[in-house]
Order: sequence, then C-alpha cells, then structure tokens
Amino acid sequence: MLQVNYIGAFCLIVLGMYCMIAKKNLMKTCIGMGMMDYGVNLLIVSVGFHDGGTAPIFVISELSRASFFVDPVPQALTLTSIVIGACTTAMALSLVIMAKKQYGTINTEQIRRLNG
Amino acid sequence: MKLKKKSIIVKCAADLFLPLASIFGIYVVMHGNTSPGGGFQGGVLIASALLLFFLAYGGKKMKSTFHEGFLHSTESLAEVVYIVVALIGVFAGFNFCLNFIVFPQFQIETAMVMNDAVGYHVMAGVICLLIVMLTTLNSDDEDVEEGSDQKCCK
Amino acid sequence: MTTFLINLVQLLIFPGLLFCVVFGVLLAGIDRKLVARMQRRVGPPILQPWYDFVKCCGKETIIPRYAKRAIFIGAPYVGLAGLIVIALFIPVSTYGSAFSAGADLVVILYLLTVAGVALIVGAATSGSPFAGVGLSREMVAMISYELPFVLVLLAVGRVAGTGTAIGCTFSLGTIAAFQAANGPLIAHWSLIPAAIAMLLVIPCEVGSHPFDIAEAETEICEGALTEYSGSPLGVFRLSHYIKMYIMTALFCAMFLGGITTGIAGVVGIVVDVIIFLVLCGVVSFLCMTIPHAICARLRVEQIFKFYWTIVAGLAAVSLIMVWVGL
Amino acid sequence: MTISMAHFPILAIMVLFLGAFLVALFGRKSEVLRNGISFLATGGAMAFMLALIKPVMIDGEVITYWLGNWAPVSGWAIGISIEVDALSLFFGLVITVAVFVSCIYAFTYMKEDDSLANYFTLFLMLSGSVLGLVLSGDLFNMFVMIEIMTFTAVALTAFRNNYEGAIEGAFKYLAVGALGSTAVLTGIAILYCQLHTLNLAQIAATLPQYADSPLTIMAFGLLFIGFGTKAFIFPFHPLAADAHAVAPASISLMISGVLTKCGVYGIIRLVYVLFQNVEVPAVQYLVVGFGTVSMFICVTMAFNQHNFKRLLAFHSISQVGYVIAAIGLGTALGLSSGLYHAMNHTLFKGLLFLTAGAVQHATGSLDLDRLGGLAKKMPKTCILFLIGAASISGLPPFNGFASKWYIYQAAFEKGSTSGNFFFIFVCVVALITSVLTLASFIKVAQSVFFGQLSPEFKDTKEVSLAMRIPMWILAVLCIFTGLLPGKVSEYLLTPATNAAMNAVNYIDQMMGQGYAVSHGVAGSLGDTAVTFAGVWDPVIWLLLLFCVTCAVAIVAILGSNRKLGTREAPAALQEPEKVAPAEAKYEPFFSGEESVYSQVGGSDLFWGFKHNLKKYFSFMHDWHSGIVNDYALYGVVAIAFVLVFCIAFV
Repeated sequence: MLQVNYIGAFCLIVLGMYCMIAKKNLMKTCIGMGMMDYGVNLLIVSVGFHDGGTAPIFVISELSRASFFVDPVPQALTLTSIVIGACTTAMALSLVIMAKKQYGTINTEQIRRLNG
Repeated sequence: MKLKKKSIIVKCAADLFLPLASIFGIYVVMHGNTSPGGGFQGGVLIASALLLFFLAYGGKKMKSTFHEGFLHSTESLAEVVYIVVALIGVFAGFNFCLNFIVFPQFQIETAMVMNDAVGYHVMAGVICLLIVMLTTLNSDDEDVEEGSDQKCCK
Repeated sequence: MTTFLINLVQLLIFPGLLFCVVFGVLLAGIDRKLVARMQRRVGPPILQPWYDFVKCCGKETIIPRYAKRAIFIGAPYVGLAGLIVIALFIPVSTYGSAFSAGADLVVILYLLTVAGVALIVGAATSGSPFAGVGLSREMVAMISYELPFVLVLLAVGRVAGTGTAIGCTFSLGTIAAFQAANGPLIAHWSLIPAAIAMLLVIPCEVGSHPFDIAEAETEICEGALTEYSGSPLGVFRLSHYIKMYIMTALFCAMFLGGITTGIAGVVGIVVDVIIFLVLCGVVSFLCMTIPHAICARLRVEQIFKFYWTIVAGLAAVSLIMVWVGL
Repeated sequence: MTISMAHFPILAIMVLFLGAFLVALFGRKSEVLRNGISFLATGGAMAFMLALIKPVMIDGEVITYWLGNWAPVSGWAIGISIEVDALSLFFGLVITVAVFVSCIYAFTYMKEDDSLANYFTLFLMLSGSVLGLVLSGDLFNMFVMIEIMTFTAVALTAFRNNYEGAIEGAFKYLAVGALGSTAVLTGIAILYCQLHTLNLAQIAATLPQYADSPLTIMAFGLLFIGFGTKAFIFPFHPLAADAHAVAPASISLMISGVLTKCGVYGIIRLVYVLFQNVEVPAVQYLVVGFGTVSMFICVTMAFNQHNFKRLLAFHSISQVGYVIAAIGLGTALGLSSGLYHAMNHTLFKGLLFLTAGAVQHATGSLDLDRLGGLAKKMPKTCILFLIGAASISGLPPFNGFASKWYIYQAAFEKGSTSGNFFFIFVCVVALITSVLTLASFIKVAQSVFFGQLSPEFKDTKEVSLAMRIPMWILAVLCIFTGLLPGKVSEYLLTPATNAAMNAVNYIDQMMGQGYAVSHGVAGSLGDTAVTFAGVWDPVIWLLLLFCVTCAVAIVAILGSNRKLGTREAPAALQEPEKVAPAEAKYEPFFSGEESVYSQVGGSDLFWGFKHNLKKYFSFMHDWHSGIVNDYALYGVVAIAFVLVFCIAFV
C-alpha cells in the first residue's frame, strides 16, 4: 500500500524534473516546479503514515500507550511546505506574466538575454 | 474559459453560501489553537469566499467592495501583533512564543491571539493576491465583453 | 636598541636597499656586457645601467593627460620597495635572512606579484593604448609562469619538509636548514626537472629578452612604460635590475643552498656570501644571458603555450616523482 | 527587568522581522521613518550579535533556547529550538555586518526607485531569514528559512524590473533554486523517516547508528547538493551570475556575501556536526572536488564577461569554491581557513559590488567595453575598488591574501600528511585561480577606472559620502582582518572551528549532558591544534615596506634637487585643438594629428591567454546558454551525480 505512495512521489518528482528540462514553455516550467513540490509533499505525508492509525487528535486524558495514530509532525511539515510551494508558484507565475510583457513570448529559447 | 454575464442562479447561490463560507473560515481561525486547522487554513477559507463573490458580482464590484489598500496595510499590522504578542514571553521572563493565559476569565491565551493574527494576515494577503490576479487577468476581457454585449443589445 | 640598529642596517645596507641596488645593477651590467661579447660587440661599460638610472632621474617627469597623478608617480616606488622587502626575506647563504619570520615561499610568490601589479597599475593609469597592450601582455606572462613556478615550489617544499612533523614546508628557513644538513637540493635528482623549469621561469618573471613581450619596443613602443619618463622610469628600470638579483637569489636559496666553505666566524660568512653571489651570477648567465644572446623574442601566445606545456610539464614531472617518493 | 543573554538570538531575528512589518506599515509615506526603522532593525540585530561575542566566542558557552519552553521530554526534542554555538555566531556576525552595510548603502543608492517600502520590507525579511537559518537548531526551520530567503531574494532580484534581464534572471534563480529546495526537503523527509526527529542535535546524536544505511547516505547527498545550490556551487553558478548582474548592487552584496554563506554554513553543519562524516575520504573528495571545480571554472568564465557585476558574480562563486574546498579538507586548519575566507569574501566582495553600484549610480552603465578612465572623475571610488581588487586577488597585506595563504597551507599539509596527490592538485588549482583572479581584476581596473575617459562619461560625478561610508566600513575591515590574522584567528576562527569539530558538546548542550555518549557519538573530530608549513607576518612586512618606501622616497627627493620635479602634461596635450603659443616648444612633439579616443577595452585584454584556450572558452560560452531548461538539466545531472557518487563510494 505504502509503496505505491513512495513510487508515486518518486514519479512526481522525476516528472517535475523532466518537465523543467524538456518543456520550452515557462508555464510548463512552473508546472514542473509545482509537481516536484507535490511529489515531496506526498513523500513526507507517506513517511508519517501508519497503516490503520487514527487522526492525531486527542485531549491529554485520552492519550495512552495503546493509542495508535499517524505521526502529526509530517502533516505539519507538509502544510508548511504546501504554503511555501504556493508562494513560490505565485511568484513564478507573476514573473512569467512580466516576462511575457517584456519579451513578448514565454518560450525559453527566446528568453536568454543573459548568457555566456 | 470566458464567463458570460452573471446569472441570477450564481448570484443567489453566492448570497446563500458567502456567509456560510466566511463563518466556517472564522470558526476555523478562532478554534485554531485547540483543534485541527488554524490561522492559515481559516484565513484561506475566508479568502476563498472572495472567489464566490467574484463569480457572482464580477471584478468591478469586487474591487469596490473590498478595499485593497486597507487590507494591504493592515496585513502587516497582524504580523506586528503576532511578534509583539510572542515577545511578551521574553519580557515576562519566559521564552519567546510562550503560550500562557492572558485573561483567565475569558480563557484567552497568547496562542489564540497569535492564531487570530495569522488568520487575519493570511486572509488579507490572499484576498489582495486574488484581487490583483483577477483584475490583471480579467480586466481587459471584461471591458471588451461588456462593450460587445452593449453592441448586441443596441 | 642594538636590535633596532642592526635591523636598520639590514634594511638599508645589507641585504636591503643599497646591496640590492648595487648588485642588481652589477648583474644587469654584466649581463649586457656578456651578451655583447657573445654577439662580438664591445658592449657598454659594466656600470651602464647605473648611468642610465642616474640620467633618467635627472630628467623631467611628464604626467599624461588621463593619468591619476598619485598612482602614476607612486606605482614605481611601491613596486621597488616591495621588491627590496623580498630581498630581506631570502636567506643569503650562511648569513641567513634578515626577517625570516616574516614570509615564506608562497608569500614571496605573491610579493613578486605586487611588483608586477605596480607596473601594471602604473601603465593602466597612463591611459595610452600601447600601455594597455603592454599590461595585457605582462599579465599573460604572469599567468604563464605562475603555473610552473607553483609546481616547483610545491616540489621543493615537499622534499625539504621530509623531516618536519607535517612532512612539507613552505618556509625558506627550513629549506635552508635542510640543505645545510643534506646538501643542495639540486643534487636530489628528482628535483632536476624542477630546477630546469625554475631556470626557465626566471627570465619570464624578470622580463628579460626572449620573454620581454610586455616591453617589446619594436612592436608596442616600450609597452607598459610608454608614457613614463624621468625618475619614475628610472625606478622601473632599477626594479627590473633588482628583480634579476632577487630571482637568481631565490633560485640559489631553493636549489643551491648549503654550498658553503664551512669556515666559522665572520670570514666564513663573508666568503659564503661571496660564493652565493657568484652562484647568482652563474645562474643569471645561464638563464638570462644565454637566451638573450641566442633567441629571438617570442610572441604572446607562444609564451603561454611554452610555459603551460613544456615548462609546467617539467615541473609537474618533478612534483609527481617527488610525490611517489623517488 | 533585564533580558538574559539567552534571548539575544531570537531577539536579533525578530527585530529584523518586526522591522520588516513596521516598514510595510508605516514606511510607505515617510522616507525618514522607513530609513529609521531599517537602520534600527539592522543595527539592533548587529548589536545583539556583537553582544554575544563575549559569552560564546571567548567563554565558549553554547546558547540553547526552546521556543515556548518546549524542552525535550525523555530524550526527545519536541519543540523548535535555537542553538547558538561559536560556528553559528561566526556566520551570524558576518551576516549582520553585511546586512547593516547593505542597508545604509541602499538609503542613497536606491533613492531614485519607487515603492521603496517594499524594498526594505523584503530586504529585512531576507536578512531575518538568513539570520534565522544560521541560528536555528532545527532542520525543518532551516528549510523554511532557506525558502523565505530564496523567495525574498528572487523578489529583490527582480525589484528593478525595468532592467533588461531582471525578470529573466529572477525566474532562473527561482526555477533552478527550486531544484535545490526540493533536494533539501527530500533529504529532510528521508532523515525524518529514519530518525523521527528534526532537531539538529538529536539527529547528530542518533545518526551515527545508521551511518552505513543507504537512506542516510542518500539523505546526505541530497542535503549536500541542496545546500550547495544555495551556495551556487558548480553547476548552479549560472544562476548566481544572472541574478547578480541584474539585481541592485546592495542586493548583489546580499546574494554573494550572505546567501552563499548560508549554503556554506549548511555544508559545514552537515559534514562536521550532523553526519560527522568529514573524515570519510569519499566525502572529502566530493566536497573538495565540487569546490575546486567551482573555483576554476568560474574564474575562467569571468574572462568572457562584459558586464561588471556579472564578472563579479563569477568571481563570487570562484571564491566560494575556495571556501568549500577548504572546509572539505576536514582538518582544523582547513576549516578555519575556510571560515576565514568566507568572512573575507563577504567583506571584499561586498566592497566590490558596492563600488560597481557606485559606478552604475554615477554613470548609468556597467558595460566594461564602454566605461574607462573613471579614476580621474571618481578618485575615491577608485581607491576603494583597488582595495577590494587587491583583497580578492590576494595581494599582501590585504585579507584575501591572508585567508588564501591559510588555504594553501591547509591543502598542502593535508596532501602531505595523507600522501594523497589530489589535495596537492587542489593546492595548485587554488594558486592558479588566484593569479587568474588577479588578471580578471586588472581587466576591470583597466577598463573601468584606468585607461582613457570615454567622451560619453565626461560629466561623471563622484558619488556622495553617504554611499562611500558603507564602502569605507568594508574597506577598513578588509585591511584590519588582513593585517591581524592572529587576532582574527584567536577571537573568531578558533572558537568556531572548535565548535564545529566538537559535535559532542553541541549535542550535550542541547539535549542534556551525556546524551551524545549514550548514543554512541565518538568524541570530537580530529585534532584542533593548528600547525603551519610556512610563516607570514603581515605587520612585519608592512613595517618593512613602509621603511623601504620612505628610504626610496627620501633618496628620490634628495636625488632630484634640481628644480625640475614633475609637471602635468602641457596644455598643448590637454586641448589638442588650441595649441597655446607659450608651449610652442612642445609643438614638434605634439603637433600633427589630434589625439583620438583609443581605449583598450576589457574584452581585448589577455589575448594571448584566450587565444590558446579559445576552444575551451567558446565551449564554455555556449555551455552557459542562458536557457532555463539547460540550467535545470545541469542541476538535475548534478543531483543525480551526487546521489550516485554517495551511494557508490561513501
């Protein structure tokens, strides 16, 4: 069950990287960045997942040795990471909008005034 | 995808769900320190109600209803509040971000105040972001659309 | 107080200012004389470089329009002073060095760069395109000889440092002590390629004839020195002579140390120093006079290729042999 | 009410963030308020850091601080912590000084831009996040701070979005930087999966048990390349070049002086404290190899450049290469030389970027082929530039030389004691890189400050004092740290080195005494005593130089007692078109054609060098294609290489 998650995370990361390498469109580069983010998020959530565990919501009195729940820390991490990913994506998209205004294109082959 | 003129169904639905969405968001913010969720999620929920408003009433109405400048400037106020409240711990002789009860009779903890500050900040920030994005992306289309509609009517 | 006076004497007379100037001028004069003899000319008197210098100092100094006055005038003096300070760090046979605690081989490598940079900055501020080309060539020459020079230094440091705790040294004092105990390093056969490389590095560092691309007067009107006149020009010429002494002395200190009479006392030291100076003269003859007499000037790109392939190759062979313990 | 020393780190971070939000709140209208808040925030952060020197650097304390008093429970760190040892404080000091200088410089430099409240908000957030990164004791917090840092740095790079290429540079930085962030986050996820903790000290304590597990090694590789991305090591250097060239100069200072230091700090923490695997030969090859390749390739790339700041950007990576190569040596001398060079790099590269900014401010151009002869118009900036250039190219007695000298000693010593030729090779490359750096700065000096003044820039004015003061601060620091390597080493480098080499103390201070030993962390790494293979005393040299210069000058003055002296070139030369009759005696020499503007441009220099290596140079030029896909490809290849290398050899 969990292996699927790991394989999925790996596939997402690799797909994201592929997208960044191969696609000559700034929008697709952004999508690639997003996919990498999601892949890592999936990985982190899977790391904290225990098969059959409950949601980690307790009051102190309910908590005992026997309580079996999924690790809450990775979920917090994922949340933070999602927020950061959203910011990064927003930033990247706004840069794409401005690049389109300045260069008149979003083809990476033509956005290369800084080179050499 | 272009949206046609706002239909009455969307408007009615929005009128119905807007308060619900907002209240749910506020609920999540307020209970952030004791239950799952918290400032960020609640803030985003409230802000997403804006999308509903946009769908129903359009960009111009949205811009006139939500005061972008005000939200933008008070957004940083929330952060300042957060840091100041967190610093209370330092000046009271404890550590930064320490959670303790400020007003025992109301069960108000510093964590709650901080949570609310985050909620407000996120809400203001995301609303500003949405307004900026929606107006830059759709302003031209809308004008053209309205113009063409008028022509058709004439 | 006595220490101070001794230091002052060392600074100003031996092995400092006066000695450097006298011996540098002598070396240059002998070099010119020998070249002339090898070309079947009578040649100038041996003190001709000194007459040149004095004559230059008596002439008017003209500062070009684009020059920044302070830098233009100051550069030659700083370069000269930098060179003389190096002389204080190089051990002179059994007399040793005046301030051995001050610097090691790497520092000397860089202090030599200071003199080069003084020339370059002086040339750059003059604003002449000839000077621009000249400084570009000077810098290329610097890049060229730096690689073999570094390799030689590392090879020598490794051999001389065999006795120390960390198995390597950059300190000239340690190198001198090693040679005093074990004989000159040139006798160490794996260092012979390094010594040859070093002999080839010296003329380029000094900028003597086949490698004088920076001042090639037939091509770029004196290059870096185009706009210089009067005493700054004289000082640059003097720096050139002193560099001849310093580089040969460095070679002697690195490879020919430990050739001493073994006599104790002042007489022994004097004799040793004289031997050292004679060795300097011989090295100067080998590495500067002979190429000067028999070679035509190389082109810029030839120099670079020559140093980064043949000379660096020699030095690298030596370094690797030293490293694998041969 | 006194605030104990333990609060100072968090206050230093928070004062910057608070300043950022206050600027956003009040700084839109009033310039005085905006500058005042920024000045107080950066100055305050610097004061807090300086106040910590006494307890941390000299008395050797380690400040641990649990946010919200969430102290560890039964050996498990459950809260977020701040831990300041000498290593963190060293970087904290470097960062706050650079931030402070950049802030004062920006007051004048950015004056003509609009929406400055945004600039200072982002700037202070950037500073705060960088400081938070080095002081944090929590791995995930480090990641968050890295992300804030990248994010704000990208926004600031694109701040002058009307500049050609600003958007493009920022986008590349963001996109390829995301690869690095992904690598860091994946590494953290893998570590968490194994250890179920994010606290640095606890990870450091428990990791040695899993040292041979492939997961650990994979995490190491990912974290290494992730932090390497933030330090812009090869092959991520094109990002730095693009970002630097288009960012405002005060931000270029931040990117090169501060952001790259975060990457360096991350790598040090990683190999010395977290994984403690710096003694493994393969790790040394990896770290030193990346450093060496960066330093050589970037310095040769600088020969191709026509833009002042882009050239400086390549040098920046080249110097960071020195630092990384030095810290990878794994000896005490190597680490302290790396730290020393890291500090010096911030100082001199900051100075150079600020002079570039001054040139840009005064002339509006950064094109090396157009500028020239500014020494006459901007003499004070020229002196500052020469100090910076002398420092970076390692001319004695400036600080660049002192730290490079340490690095050569360290590499040579390491090669000698380990008998490994690789480190000797590193030493040779470092020495050659140094002379190439010198050549490159000769090029800048010739094509910006010396040579002939282009008619285009004949009305250039010297920049104002407010811009020169920050430059002088850095210049004076450059000279002092160069002249007093002994003192710097005693008060800053040795404590920091000892702290980094002593992981046990770091763990114990955080998690309680005996925690490290109970988890089987074996003592401190290696011997922290330092021996040198050579000697260098800048003070003696400087005294001697001074004496000899005086002697030479006296002789020269006495020698020229005839009233000839020196004189400026005659008016005939000054104004070729109107020959003054009084100067007629010069006419035979200066008459004829009028002098024309002929400047040997930057790209024409060093022909002999470039000609021989023209295949290499044209290959490198094509290789830095400027296409974001290509850079992403290099990044992915680097990640893959590091992973394969780690799994195969570590």
